[in-house]
Amino acid sequence: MSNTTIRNLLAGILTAIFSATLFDAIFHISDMIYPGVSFIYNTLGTQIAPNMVTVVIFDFRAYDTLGESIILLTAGLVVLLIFGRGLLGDKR
Amino acid sequence: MNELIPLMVIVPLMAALLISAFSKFNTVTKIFAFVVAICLPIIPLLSNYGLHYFGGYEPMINDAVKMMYHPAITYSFTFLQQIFIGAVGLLTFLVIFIYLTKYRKVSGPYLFLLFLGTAAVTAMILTDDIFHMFVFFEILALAQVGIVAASSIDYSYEMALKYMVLGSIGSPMMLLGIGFLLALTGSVNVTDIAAAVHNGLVDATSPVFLLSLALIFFGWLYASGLPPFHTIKSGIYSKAEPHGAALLQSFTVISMISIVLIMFRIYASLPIFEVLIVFFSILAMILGVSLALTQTDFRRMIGFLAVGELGFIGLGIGLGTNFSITAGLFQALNEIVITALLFIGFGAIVNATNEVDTRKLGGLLAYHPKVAIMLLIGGLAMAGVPPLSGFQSKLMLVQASLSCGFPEISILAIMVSIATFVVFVKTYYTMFLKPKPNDLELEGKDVPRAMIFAMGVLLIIVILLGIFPDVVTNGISNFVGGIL
Amino acid sequence: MLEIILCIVIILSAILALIQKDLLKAAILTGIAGASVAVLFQVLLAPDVALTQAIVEGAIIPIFIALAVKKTQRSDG
Amino acid sequence: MANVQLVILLTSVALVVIGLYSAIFIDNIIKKIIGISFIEEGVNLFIVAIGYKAGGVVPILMPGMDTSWFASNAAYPLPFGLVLTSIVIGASTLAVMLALVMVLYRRYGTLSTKVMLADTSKKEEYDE
Repeated sequence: MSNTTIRNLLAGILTAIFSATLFDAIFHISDMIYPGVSFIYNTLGTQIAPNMVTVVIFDFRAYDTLGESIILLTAGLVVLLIFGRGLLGDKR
Repeated sequence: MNELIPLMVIVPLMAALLISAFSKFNTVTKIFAFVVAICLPIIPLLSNYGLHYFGGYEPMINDAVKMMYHPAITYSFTFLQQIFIGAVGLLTFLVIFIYLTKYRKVSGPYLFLLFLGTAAVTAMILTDDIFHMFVFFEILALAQVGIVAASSIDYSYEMALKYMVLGSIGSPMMLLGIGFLLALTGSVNVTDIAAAVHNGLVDATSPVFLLSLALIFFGWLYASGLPPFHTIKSGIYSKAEPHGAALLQSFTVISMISIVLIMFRIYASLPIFEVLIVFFSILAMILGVSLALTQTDFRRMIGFLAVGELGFIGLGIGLGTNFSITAGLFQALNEIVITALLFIGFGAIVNATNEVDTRKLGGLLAYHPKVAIMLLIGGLAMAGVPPLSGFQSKLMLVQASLSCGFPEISILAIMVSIATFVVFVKTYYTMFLKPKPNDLELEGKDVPRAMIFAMGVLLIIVILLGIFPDVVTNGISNFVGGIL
Repeated sequence: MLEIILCIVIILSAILALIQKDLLKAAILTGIAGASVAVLFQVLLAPDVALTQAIVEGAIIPIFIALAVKKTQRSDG
Repeated sequence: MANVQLVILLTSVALVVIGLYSAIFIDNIIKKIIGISFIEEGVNLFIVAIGYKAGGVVPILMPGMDTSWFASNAAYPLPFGLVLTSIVIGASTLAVMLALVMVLYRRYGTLSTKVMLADTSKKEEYDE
């Protein structure tokens, strides 16, 4: 039992340190934000379609959107698999 | 033929979709899966090196800061990508071949997941875009969980859920790190981020930049199964079908090197980065081997040994010189081949005896001599015995750590190699050489031919790489010279 | 002012969802947090993301969790 | 008037911390999963807050807007596009986890992680 107590204590300390670091970083980051390539999207995208977000997800980064839809499909298939459809061949 | 670069991802992806849609027609599915699987290692061999910009958006100059920007997702294909995609493609072909000959009725979702995993790792190593890598990393995680859950081995669901819960903590952390990088540099393209860091646009000592390193590093530890995730990673290998495990470990190795190369290009200027990698790699080496010593389930044993071997890769990359990174990447290639050989070989034993406990096995040499000899060579290659391929990469690693001025690390690496050898020989002795226990039934059970064939192919690669390592190392060395 | 109220609502409902004994209530509180985050996205000038978030985190995920709770057990924190 | 972006960034990190805490320390598996959904939500909120621009407009070109004025005043669209993808990813992984929980509940009759996800090697010895 004492083993789990020590482990919990260690995890607690690590989580506390991590959250403190995270909050500290947030105070710094709000004046370090740099638009970079997003600004280019706002300049270029107006020639393609009026909504910049759709320009990003369906033109510049359409391949990510393909990945997203594949994930949705995979999740559906894996859920079906977990409920017992299409488990491995002859074993069932 | 630069047009072939996106096809390396698209072909397995489309194959996966078509197979899952038409899995009712058994024979057609089998033939189709076989044909696509043969194409997988061939496409990277035919393709030319180069860059591919999706949507045709070439990089453009930003007038404000006079810097290049990549607006669209970029794939870069060099010798390194070619050799790793070729290796994983060949392995996928062998695994699918074993699977198709093992079961009379194929399972559509399982084939879908095998192809999907291959597509995901291919995209991960090709891409030059950190968010795109994250998307395919998530696809890979789901595919791994599916492969484990489909195996219907005892406790596979528990292992899948455990892996999933840890993964759902690890991958948002990685996304948070990507978010920090996006905030600092305004881009998710690795070349742009690296340029911004090297040109001083980002303050490399700021705590935010360090935190982004820590978060992505945490995601990397989860992806590659280094400590503290070593038990879960070896656990999912042991809960998958043996041929599935052979593929899963190659996924792990490739996701590990693709993430670590991206991190290397961004964070190489930070001294703490290399210290972190070397620390976790040494931890993985020691923990992997020492935990492997205590296992009685030989699949679990190989899993832990594989984690220990991952430490060698990390060590090579963490030392940070051209020679050591080449050695680490060469070790990664060797590990993919050798561990796959071991998993398939031990899988053949599981197939023939229905037993995974080493204490209940014995005397298998007389019944399965081919498997025994190939497994012995594979184990020796993993432990680093000349003239096999594991020896060449480990020798390079030891030389690299000596020339960097860390003799302690080279001594440690040699000791871990010896320990690997001891663990392997101990297991091998109890399984193959010790007299057969009385209650073990072995008569009339045969090893599938497909497994022997797959092991033979992998063995040829091991021996060829051991005799002619220059074929691979020269090309990798050129690649490493490009990113340093 | 709206965003500060929303932030307080989000954090409160997140904490309440985790100390709740009744898992169905926890699912509903998750939905409330998700919907409030969707409104925050609207405040942050991202209406497209807000729409997706409202559907996915505000409706689909609570329904999934409620379904899981219905198939397993309702109480126990 | 407080800085909107800073408040929202702090909220997002608070969500991440709450989720992380629950995912590590709470025993009930469904609550663990709820915590994980909070982590994902927090990360999404963080990335969207990066794209915010104080005093800016929604990145949709309305009729009659000047394009150069729009380019310098609209919020940044790249983070928004990324978040649209990551929301769906989060929901998919959540669905898979809940399905696994439903199946495992039938076997164990409890939602406690200590029982359900105990070290499998110990479990096998116990069975023998």
